Amino acid sequence: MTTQHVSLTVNGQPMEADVEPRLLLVHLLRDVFGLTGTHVGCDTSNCGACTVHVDGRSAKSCTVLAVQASGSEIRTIEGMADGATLHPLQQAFWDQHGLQCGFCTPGMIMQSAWLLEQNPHPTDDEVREGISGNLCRCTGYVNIVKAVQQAAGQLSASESAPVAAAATVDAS
Amino acid sequence: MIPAQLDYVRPASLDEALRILVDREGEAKLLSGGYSLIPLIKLRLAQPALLVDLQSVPGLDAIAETDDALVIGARATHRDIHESAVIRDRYPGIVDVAGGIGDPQVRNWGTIGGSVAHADPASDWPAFLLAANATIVCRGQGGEREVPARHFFVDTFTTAIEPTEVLTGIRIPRRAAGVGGAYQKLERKVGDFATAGVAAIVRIDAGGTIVGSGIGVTGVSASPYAAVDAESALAGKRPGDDAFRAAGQAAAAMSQPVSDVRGPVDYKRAMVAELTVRALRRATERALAFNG
Amino acid sequence: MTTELHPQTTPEVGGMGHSVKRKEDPRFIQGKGEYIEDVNLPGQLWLDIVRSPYAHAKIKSIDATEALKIPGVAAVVTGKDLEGYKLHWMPTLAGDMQMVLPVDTVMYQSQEVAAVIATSRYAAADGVAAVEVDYEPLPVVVDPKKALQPDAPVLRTDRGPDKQTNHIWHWESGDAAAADEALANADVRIAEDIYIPRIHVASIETCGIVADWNPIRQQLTMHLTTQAPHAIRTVVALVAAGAGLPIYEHNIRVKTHDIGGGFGGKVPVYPGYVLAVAASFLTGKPVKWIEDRSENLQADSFARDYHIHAEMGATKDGKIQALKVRTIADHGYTDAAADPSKFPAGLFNVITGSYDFPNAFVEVDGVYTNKPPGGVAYRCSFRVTEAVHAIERMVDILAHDIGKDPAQLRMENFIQPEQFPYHTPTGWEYDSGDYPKALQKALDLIGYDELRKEQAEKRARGELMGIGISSFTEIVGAGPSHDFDILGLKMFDSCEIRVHPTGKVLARLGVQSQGQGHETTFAQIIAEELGFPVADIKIEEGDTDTAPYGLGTYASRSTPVAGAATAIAARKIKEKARLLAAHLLEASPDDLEWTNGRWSVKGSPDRFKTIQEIAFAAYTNHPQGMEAGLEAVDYYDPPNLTFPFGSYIAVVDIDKGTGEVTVRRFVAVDDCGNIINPMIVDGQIHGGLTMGLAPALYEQITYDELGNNLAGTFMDYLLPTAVETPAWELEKTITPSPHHPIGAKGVGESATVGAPPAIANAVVDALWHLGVRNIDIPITPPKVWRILHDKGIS
Amino acid sequence: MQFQGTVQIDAPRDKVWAFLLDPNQVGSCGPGVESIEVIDEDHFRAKAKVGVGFISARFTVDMTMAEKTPPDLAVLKAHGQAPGSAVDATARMELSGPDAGPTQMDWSADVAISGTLASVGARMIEGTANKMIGQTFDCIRSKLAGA
Repeated sequence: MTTQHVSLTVNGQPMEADVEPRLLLVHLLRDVFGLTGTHVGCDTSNCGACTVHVDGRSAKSCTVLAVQASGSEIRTIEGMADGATLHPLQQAFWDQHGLQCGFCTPGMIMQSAWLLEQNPHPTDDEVREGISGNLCRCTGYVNIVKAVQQAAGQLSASESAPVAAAATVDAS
Repeated sequence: MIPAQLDYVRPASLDEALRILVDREGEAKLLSGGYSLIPLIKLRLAQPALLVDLQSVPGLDAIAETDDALVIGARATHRDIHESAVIRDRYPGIVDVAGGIGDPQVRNWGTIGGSVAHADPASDWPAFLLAANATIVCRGQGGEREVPARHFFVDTFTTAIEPTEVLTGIRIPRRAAGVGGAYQKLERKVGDFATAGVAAIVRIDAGGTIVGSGIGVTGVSASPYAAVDAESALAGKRPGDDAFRAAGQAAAAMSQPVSDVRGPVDYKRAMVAELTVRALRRATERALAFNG
Repeated sequence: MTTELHPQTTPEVGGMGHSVKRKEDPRFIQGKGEYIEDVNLPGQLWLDIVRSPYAHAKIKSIDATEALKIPGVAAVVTGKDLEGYKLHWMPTLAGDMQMVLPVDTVMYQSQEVAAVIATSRYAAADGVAAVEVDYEPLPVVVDPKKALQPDAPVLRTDRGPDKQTNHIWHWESGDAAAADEALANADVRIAEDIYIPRIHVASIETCGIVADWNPIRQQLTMHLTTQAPHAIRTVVALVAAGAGLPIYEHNIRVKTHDIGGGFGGKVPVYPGYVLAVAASFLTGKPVKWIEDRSENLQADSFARDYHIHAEMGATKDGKIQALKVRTIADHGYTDAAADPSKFPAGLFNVITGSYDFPNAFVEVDGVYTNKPPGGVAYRCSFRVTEAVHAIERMVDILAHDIGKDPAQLRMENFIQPEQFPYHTPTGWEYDSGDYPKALQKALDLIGYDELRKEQAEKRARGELMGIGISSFTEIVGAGPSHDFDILGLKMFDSCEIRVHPTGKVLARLGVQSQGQGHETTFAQIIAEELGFPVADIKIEEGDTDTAPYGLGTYASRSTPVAGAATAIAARKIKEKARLLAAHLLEASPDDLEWTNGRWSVKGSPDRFKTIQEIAFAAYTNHPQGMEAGLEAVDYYDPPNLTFPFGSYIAVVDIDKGTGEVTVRRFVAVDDCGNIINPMIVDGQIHGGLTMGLAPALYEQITYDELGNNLAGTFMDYLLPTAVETPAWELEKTITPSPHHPIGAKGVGESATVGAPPAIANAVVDALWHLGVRNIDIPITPPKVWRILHDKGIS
Repeated sequence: MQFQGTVQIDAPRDKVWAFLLDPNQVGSCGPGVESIEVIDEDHFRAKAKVGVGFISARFTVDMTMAEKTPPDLAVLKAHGQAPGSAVDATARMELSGPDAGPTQMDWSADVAISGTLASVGARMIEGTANKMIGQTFDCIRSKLAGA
């Protein structure tokens, strides 16, 4: 079994490991780095429970090899809160009852965060389309949409919305 | 679902990638966004010995219009394409395709080159590239060649690209006045592979006659196909539902669907006809509204 | 009888009726939930499972040679290995037998065939790919009707000489002769075949276990995704006893952690659990098994698969007279349903629904096929969804047949509010209800008359739009011990409350949350009863070492049963607090009255002791002769079931070109009795509606004629996304349960039960003028297109 | 899945018959066959890499000549397994035409695919199987005609 060295930044912290090239990014995060907030739900990139940001773009970490992500900046649910202060999306999911079992929630929050970075004032339909790669079995999505809208209001009001890390996608 | 063992390299240049493909022919498989390939690797339906990741190969993701073509780099993501200003301004049919592939995460990472080279029989890009008479640019160690889309999609997961070549870009004829395109697909739910998908491009002259058309169909045959009989049926006709329905019937007659979880054969044929009509309607609106 | 929502406590206390934000959420929104896959123990091994490609085959040989050469692969376990320990079969909750691993014959595609144990997840997967199994295919029986034919191969040859048939059991309810006679005399008689297809709960978290046998302590800890930890512990103890293994119930600890959705799919014992336990027992190391999605969709327990033939009779002006229902239930190769023992078809005989039927007869025959266990659960364990779908479809067909508006026909046939408690012809006593009120509220909310006008205009233009109603009656809260048990375990549930000296509370329950918000709602019940703020109350579940025995959370029974236990345990504490207060206030207990968390002397409201003061005194200043402490436990045996209800209205538009159905609007008026937390109730309904939409339009587990499961990934098992799901519109009526301590009825599965027929009725309503009477769910575009095509519309 | 077809083979009937009875000959036309091990005259085992494009699985296939009525009817049964998947097929081949050729072969094949390939690959399976069978009989035709 050959291994390759990966080094990447996870939630601002440099991290590295020697991994089998076939290791999935989600398993690197969960099993090697102990960041178990990112979940595996479907294995076939349908459910989005494993959504994280890779260089500012939301990605399904069960469909990315760890070696592919080497050199990247990763953001996971564990990197959303600022110390004891919840990210506005985390607060909004709590306020609006946007979660029940909580299993899809980290992926849903990460995808919503990316969505609001792209589109700070989405319509409800745009929110629904924006989270269409994430499945929730509990909530029926109504309160998730409300939560994303609450956070959209707060993020734009505070003008604290992070600028999309578009470095890798603006070459066109 | 756990991939079988594999090896991985990330060449820094196209030449290096090509060299690896030659050295490891039969083992190497190119990796672009990975959203089509990695699920198959996890299911162990594909077990490449070596993945050659193109992410560090520079210069493959530009989107630009030249005098005669719209050129899209192979590593442009569906989202890059969807958001490209030139495409938003001038190529609404491409916006249809790029905005409807998979889901947002897939569009963030999936690339046009990866999708086209993967050649899933239900994928979206091939339908449009066939309709548009696009060419696919392939680079080997001996140089570059352009393969017309209509000769490219050979079979299920099988294209005209050689195992030692890299798909570097797509060339779509530059849109002219009176030309419009559209893509319509039917999916069981958002993000699904198309039950059927039809791309249509029409060229309408100043007198209001269809002087050229392209119809590409996906999801209903071993590989996407150009509905040449439908194109013939449209030639010289005035745009309108009668002509579109005739074209739809012709496109449907060329399909070779199988009965499966997406529906029976006659349903899929009927959907090809229906989607052809809808795509032609929209393409016609766009053609009539575009003055170059 | 109906009341409105009036919270009795302050928002700071947060008792019933307050939308208290959930106490469990901070860990989930920060990625700090602890789900089964997050549990890792030192030295743990991974287990992965070799599965059969065939739905029915003899196993000729299993060759593990290559697998054992893979670095990290420690062992390969086969059915023959388990046979040595008598662990190759295990009992199901329905009292049937299920294979852990087959010794010679596989019975469904993707059945477990061998287990690979390895030092890592990846090595275990490689081991699975390397095990070579040689099969000899056998004839496959996929259709339960064919399974009953005399020439069908007998699938379960293990059941003894008198049971060499694919027929499992027959069950019936009601008066057949009376129903027949009433049908014969009816002016109008309708009959319909209705198939309720096989579906899968597909919680986003799959199932898993970390089994940890400690040979020194002789202690087995099962970290497990289960909705019924105590029942599972007992089953494991019984299996171990049967196998002669030294694993006894007091040394078994089931610990659930957080559960990523259950919906009934995490009630059964799966072979993977037993394999992990056996592997841990054999190796002396913790063994972890986490199902992947395909295993989940192909091998776990499934729901429904009911082939229903229903007949209904009515007078010519639409007064319904009789119902007769015959059903074939496809249970797959074993009956692993979690129904109460006396009810092999669950509570399917609630099929007379919300209507005043003078006569009814229901019969069900369970059948084996080459499929994994069927009929377990999909946010409804006890066949209520099937019953509601059938009756709501039949009522709609009757209405259309006699040309009466479906809302009007329902109003004319509802059990009226004054008829409660109402005795159904199949033996149930409905506790309370006001069906006309709920339906009228739904009609008003959606603007029914306007919609009917719009529909008429659209139909004149050739457009297809439909309006569908479902006025369902649910039956939950299993159940009273005289009738309800699973494997002999009576279906009570429990709560133990401990009040600590500083006025902080720990309560433990025998049920198990999977997202329902128990940590919040049960705290609210205690807050309501005792006046402690919700913030001061901690709820614990899912550890059999500490929680009182209970049957678990499924079939919407937590609030009706454990919620009652919680209220009554709190009331026991309140009574002891009265005695303590009397001691502190030097008053007679009879002279005290309870208001807002304090006992005070009647007529002297300033002479009082708060519950916090009393709690402190319970440990510091209790009277001589009284036990110290302030604790209580209650095991609640419900006197009856509860009967939530509601009226739903769906509006659909149909694309004539493609057959696609869009749910444009959906109004849901629910009545679940008194409400603990309105926000959580709405959330439950939103989710339930979405799990009603799903089987109505999208989800189905289909099998080809070889028994291959054609929906084995989320690529083909079509969970609705936010795009398909409409913005649900909710309203309530409140009709308390008269026999429940807090008047609550439960709400978890109401919407899943009620929604599918509203959607199906709407689609049929859109197409009725074309001669369409029924379309089986899921109503997919090809099915609709076929109708339109045949009628020359498409 | 049922498939059938007819091929015209430009070869005498006895030569076609001999070809069909020779595991090495007929086996080499099977899709993706990499090696053939003859067990006895009616049984042989093939290893085959079967797939489409870069998607493939390695099958071990046990073949049995289930029926042979010289010189016009042969029935070949195949039972193949790969990790997670299995294929069972019965191919019936009926020869007609003048002894000196050309020989007409009417064939039918009943193919059952089980496991992962059927479950996950449902949308590709029928077309792919159809093509592979067609290729197999084309191969027989061309090998005989070219011999």
